[in-house]
Amino acid sequence: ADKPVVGLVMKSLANDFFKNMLEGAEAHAKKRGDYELKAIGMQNETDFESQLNGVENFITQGVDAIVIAPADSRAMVAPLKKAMDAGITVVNFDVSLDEQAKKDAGIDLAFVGPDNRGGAKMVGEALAKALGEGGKVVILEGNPGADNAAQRKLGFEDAIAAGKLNLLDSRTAHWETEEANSVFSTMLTAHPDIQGVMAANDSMAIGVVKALDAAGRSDIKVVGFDNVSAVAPLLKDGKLLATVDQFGSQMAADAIDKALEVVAGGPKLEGWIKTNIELVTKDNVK
Amino acid sequence: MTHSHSGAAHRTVAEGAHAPVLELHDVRKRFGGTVALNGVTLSVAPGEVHGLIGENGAGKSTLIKILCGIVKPDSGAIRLAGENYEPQTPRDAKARGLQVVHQEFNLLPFLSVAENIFIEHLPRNLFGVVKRDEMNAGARKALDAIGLKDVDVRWPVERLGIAHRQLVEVARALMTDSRVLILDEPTATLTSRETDRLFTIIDDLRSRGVSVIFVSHHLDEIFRICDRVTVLRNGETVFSRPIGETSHDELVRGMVGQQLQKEMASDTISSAGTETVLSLVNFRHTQSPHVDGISLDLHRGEILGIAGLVGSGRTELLRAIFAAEPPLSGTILRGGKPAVFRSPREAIQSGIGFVTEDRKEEGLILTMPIAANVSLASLSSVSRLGLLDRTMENAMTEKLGSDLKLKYGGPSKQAATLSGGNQQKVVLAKWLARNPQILLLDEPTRGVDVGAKAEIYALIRRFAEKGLALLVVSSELPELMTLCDRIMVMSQHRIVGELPRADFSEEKILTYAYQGERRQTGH
Amino acid sequence: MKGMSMKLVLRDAGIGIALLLLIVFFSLSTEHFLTPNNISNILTQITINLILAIGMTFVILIGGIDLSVGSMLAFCAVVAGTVLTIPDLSVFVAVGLATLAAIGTGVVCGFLNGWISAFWGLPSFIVTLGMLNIARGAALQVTDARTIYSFPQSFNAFGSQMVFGVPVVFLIALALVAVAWFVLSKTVFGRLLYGIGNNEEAVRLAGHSLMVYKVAAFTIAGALVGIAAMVYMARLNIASPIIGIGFELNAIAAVIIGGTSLSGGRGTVIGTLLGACIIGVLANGLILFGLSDFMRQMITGVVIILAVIIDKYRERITAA
Amino acid sequence: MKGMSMKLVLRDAGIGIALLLLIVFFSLSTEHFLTPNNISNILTQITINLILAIGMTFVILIGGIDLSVGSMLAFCAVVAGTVLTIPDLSVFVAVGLATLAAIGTGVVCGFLNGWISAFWGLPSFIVTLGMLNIARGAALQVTDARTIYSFPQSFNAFGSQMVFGVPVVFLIALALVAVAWFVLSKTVFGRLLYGIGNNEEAVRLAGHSLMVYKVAAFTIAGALVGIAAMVYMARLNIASPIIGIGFELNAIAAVIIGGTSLSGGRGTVIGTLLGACIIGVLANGLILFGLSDFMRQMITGVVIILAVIIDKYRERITAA
Ligand SMILES: Nc1ncnc2c1ncn2[C@@H]1O[C@H](COP(=O)(O)OP(=O)(O)OP(=O)(O)O)[C@@H](O)[C@H]1O
Ligand SMILES: Nc1ncnc2c1ncn2[C@@H]1O[C@H](COP(=O)(O)OP(=O)(O)OP(=O)(O)O)[C@@H](O)[C@H]1O
Ligand SMILES: [Mg+2]
Ligand SMILES: [Mg+2]
Repeated sequence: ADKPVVGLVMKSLANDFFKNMLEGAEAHAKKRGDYELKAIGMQNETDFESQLNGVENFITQGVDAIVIAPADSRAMVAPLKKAMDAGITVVNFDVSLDEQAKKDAGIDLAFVGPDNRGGAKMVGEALAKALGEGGKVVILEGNPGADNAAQRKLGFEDAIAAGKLNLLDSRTAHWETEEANSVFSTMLTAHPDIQGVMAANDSMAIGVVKALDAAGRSDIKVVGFDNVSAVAPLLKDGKLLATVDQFGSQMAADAIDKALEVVAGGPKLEGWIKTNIELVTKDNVK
Repeated sequence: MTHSHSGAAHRTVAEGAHAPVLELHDVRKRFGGTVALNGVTLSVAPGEVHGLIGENGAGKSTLIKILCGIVKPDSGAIRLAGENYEPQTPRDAKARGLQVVHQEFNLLPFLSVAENIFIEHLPRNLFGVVKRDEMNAGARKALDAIGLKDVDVRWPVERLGIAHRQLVEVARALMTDSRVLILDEPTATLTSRETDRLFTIIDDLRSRGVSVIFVSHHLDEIFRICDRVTVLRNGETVFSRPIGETSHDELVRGMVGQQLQKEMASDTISSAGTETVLSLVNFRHTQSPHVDGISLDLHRGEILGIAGLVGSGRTELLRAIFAAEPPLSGTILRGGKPAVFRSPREAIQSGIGFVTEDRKEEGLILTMPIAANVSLASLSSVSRLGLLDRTMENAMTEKLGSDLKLKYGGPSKQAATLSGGNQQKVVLAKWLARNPQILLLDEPTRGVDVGAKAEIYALIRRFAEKGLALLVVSSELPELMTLCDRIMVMSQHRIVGELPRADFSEEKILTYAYQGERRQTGH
Repeated sequence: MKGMSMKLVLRDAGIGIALLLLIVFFSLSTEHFLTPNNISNILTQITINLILAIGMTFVILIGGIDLSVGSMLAFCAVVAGTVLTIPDLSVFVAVGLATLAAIGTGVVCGFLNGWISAFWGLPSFIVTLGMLNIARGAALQVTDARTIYSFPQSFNAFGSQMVFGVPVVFLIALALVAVAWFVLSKTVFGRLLYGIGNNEEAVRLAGHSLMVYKVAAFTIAGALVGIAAMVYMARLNIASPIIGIGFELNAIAAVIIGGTSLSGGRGTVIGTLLGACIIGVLANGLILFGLSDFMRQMITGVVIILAVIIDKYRERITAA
Repeated sequence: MKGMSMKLVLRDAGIGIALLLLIVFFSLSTEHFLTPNNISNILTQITINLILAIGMTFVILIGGIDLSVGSMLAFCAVVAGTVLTIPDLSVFVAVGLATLAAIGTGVVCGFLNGWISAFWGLPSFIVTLGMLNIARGAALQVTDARTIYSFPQSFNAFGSQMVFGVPVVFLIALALVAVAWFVLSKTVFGRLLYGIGNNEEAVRLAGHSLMVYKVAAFTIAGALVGIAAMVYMARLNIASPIIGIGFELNAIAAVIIGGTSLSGGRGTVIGTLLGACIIGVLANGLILFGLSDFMRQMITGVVIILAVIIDKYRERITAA
């Protein structure tokens, strides 16, 4: 028969993280050579509807497996149920679907992915260690309402509690470099005594580092998340203390492997198959 | 001049001892520094046709805007049917029985003629659904009544020419029964046929006791239709008297404060040369139904008139020559050499100017300063290296302004603040500023007062003497007969007759004009 | 009105031609495009944009614009979602109240949009830009940026119901198109909206109150946002404060591709329907066609422009 | 033009009053607002929006709109970024070429916007909506969605340079305001742009080619996007294909808050400067004021509306 078809649904292809993920998956497909990969992304991360449309289109095309990084942990449950009802193998990766929503829909789905909260806690703790107890920090949040933004913020808060840091302010910059730059420089005006910054992704961390450059402040420590390639020089220069690598390129490939196992008649997947995360600092940056 | 006195029969009725329906006492209004009304007193009896005349900028339109609730007076008292009258919105005015046809059009271009006519009260059923059949039938009747038979009421108004639009406006005002009907220069764009019909309607209204305020710059019309006339000058009432007790000369003196110059007389010597500056050979535009198109010759220094009924295709001819719309076929010879104009720009570069009939839509940039309007077609002569020289621009405006006797607050005032007739002069100034060799004029004195008209005639003639060739479209036959060296008559997009100056007469022109029409419609 | 409606039919047909070309192209070039399943997908996918675009048609016809529909969608949804998840209500009552809440919220926001712009004579662009921020902030504030879910099962199921293979939510949208068409073309109210878009001064001089009609147009748009919010919730089974970002551009695009003039006074809701179809077919077809996302985005831009060019081209040749 | 310019000055003063009120409020209510440091922050923060808004003023004055500036910013930036990171070029050459590339890219996109809308007589809203997608897709395609960085050190430093406490990039923007003001109010070209915005038919019949001026307005807007892209890169030291999302709305808001009429023909670039200041002061001041993000977004919406209401109110009382 034909090779099995895997539909890969991502949040957005328009950033390094997901781009790495896609390239990882494509390389994987080439290497294995025993399945056909179809991938789609969305215009922006809050465009739940178009991800839903993507899932529906895959059901229409009758793919064998759908591997999805859900844009919203609850909205995607119903269409995925529809896919499962249509006999399609579904694997959830990157962001976990909401447990309650899954239970409500009566489905049981495994999750292949990293621990966003744990990762944020890890990088937060690196900052805490550098500052010591009582260090004054601010958080730059991701898009309010986005699951990974919420998870990362919780992780930062965990680290703050554990390290007995002092949280001065927490604001969103919607994942964006320019907004982070503006918002942070204003926060710095309001709180000149800031000692550390936790940015929920590296794009925002870059904006923060630039604001510090412009203000001539080299005493403030910054941590980010994602380990995009643009932060490598910042890590080397010590302008960025640490970031977290979730190995996105590996993640999609792993999830596809799992899906193909099931398609080939393997046992149903269960629970949380955690993928690797790693703290990246000056010492281990490539 | 002779005047037909068709209104005479009604005069005795109208002058009965009725209490006035509308009374204005010492109404004043200023716009910033400009005094528009400086004490107007006026009284209109029921069933009276009241003429309101005055120079451009005398304040007629402002007075009307006050009456219909668009502009609030600074002081003065107005009484309507014996009660105090202070309309806040046009709605109030309508509720009190006042209907107005404004000088500037207020139509909805993409809606149908019928919807435009019924816009005040669209016939509706209980659910607010428009009764379309009833509306179309009503509109048809209304248009027939004012003689607009060749217009389909379902057409969007944007398809109509300017005269037809004017008639639609009139039809709309006639839809509601009103106590007072105000017509601000309704005849400025009409030919005599439509004007006659409008007067029949006014006569009918008068006999039903409706009062009509009628503004016009055509004094013969005032004498034909009005029972009483009020003259405004500089925003003040000069006098107000029964039509029978005044004369043409007295009205003119009242308006301009002096005797009219000789230019109105029609015995000037032709300055037409023999050199042909513009010829059309089988010239056709997209609307023209005839394969052979139009052929004519225009000579240096000549004033060639084009007469015709509304819709005979005169405007379209001028627009096609000017390449405002790309022509279809045929040849233009410019100074003997074939020329192709693909855009107004090219026409202008070859020395042609075009005064359009619709100054609001096509002629003026109302919200910009007068000077900017005057210099619009000759910006290169008031600029250096692309930089505007405001001093030069103002000087040019002031010079042309005084040539044309423009009444204005200053070159930097918005064109919108000018009275209708003065706006028309600005359009003329825009083209004269270029010193063109050929000037196409479409209704050049639309809304221009008697005095200014004389000045414009003199000016046109002065330019003709200097060699300017003019092609003049006008719906006023006296205007053509005064100005032109030669008149061509158009009907159904064809030239149906040509008259040298010696043969000018209204009868001959109208015979040609109607002849074409009869041939077409088989009457 | 035969001449005019003929012209309008032709006008709609113009954009219809573009739609037809797209459909033919995708049918030939992709395998699954013309399957019943995919067609019902497309219909579902255009539903929300179509409902928003109907309301936008009213606003654009009077020469206004509404940039706040995306944010209002989120605000309506979270308010309705809160109502829908009140415990111990029967499904009927909960859904009824939620619908009222969604439409009510939309009506209030729309009314404010209309009233502020009409009363102060402000450009609706700026007023609704303000509302865009206000509604989004309010949606985030009332939910504290949390997603609302756990709606009644039968409500969730309703979002994917089909009748003869046609999604019920699309039928709702179609019914709204029919009502809007009727209101705009047959009633006095509708004709006056066109009138205001044509020449608002003329309508005022004819003795009508502009305020009433302007406020009404924005309020209708708001009510439709409320309905769209309910459809969104039924379809995605969540109400989140961050949904709807950028939806206003899609709705406006549907209206304008559908031939409605941005300066008002000209256009039909049937055109809007076709415009929404073009956008939906394009999004669906390009995915099936298997283009990369970035190419897809570029081609979308090109096709949007081509669609209106085709319409213009047809207009030019039929005029000649 | 004295009367008109007096009126325009007053008109600008109107929105200036709103700005002044904001400044006074934040100075009294927050500690750090009026410090030199914060002022230079604000100036830096408004620079990009201001540059985009200057170009937008040209487009809006002729009655158009440009929705593509945000995407074009990304496209210009990634093209310039690619040039800037060519190895083995001297800094001067690299920066020079990159600037040319950025402006060139902007000019091409702007030209296309203008030409397509003018030649086909299409609403610029839809053409630039198409370009929004095309430029974004192209930016993603050429970079394969990756961020470009590692610019020359001196270039990066330039973005945060100050002269007497004023950011150099802001001075550049201010110079552009001055040039735009001169072009719009003193030249024949500017006069005709206003004319087209007011009555395009009258301008055409006076023998001017509409095409030339319309295309020019969009091309100028494109060139300014290119400059803004260079400023962005100098400030943030990256060029990413996803920057600039939603920047068009901010730029349009600055223009309209600044008193330029969305239907064209009326407005000044000085107004635009004030409009951009209002937006910047608001964003900065509300954070200093310590409002939560969501409240801040709501208040931003309210203040945008209030600013234009204040302007209208002043107009009403000065007219009476
Ligand atoms: N909105 C306005 N702002 C400033 N001045 C105005 C305004 N409207 C009218 N005016 C001025 O008021 C005076 C009277 O104008 P009005 O339009 O009433 O004249 P009119 O008698 O109707 O002239 P015409 O015969 O040319 O139509 C003119 O000087 C005109 O410039
Ligand atoms: N856009 C159009 N579509 C259809 N018919 C039109 C259009 N424009 C003009 N017409 C018709 O063409 C004919 C000629 O119109 P034109 O305006 O040239 O006449 P005119 O002699 O100048 O009369 P007017 O006094 O109305 O200007 C008229 O019957 C008019 O109704
Ligand atoms: Mg007048
Ligand atoms: Mg004519």
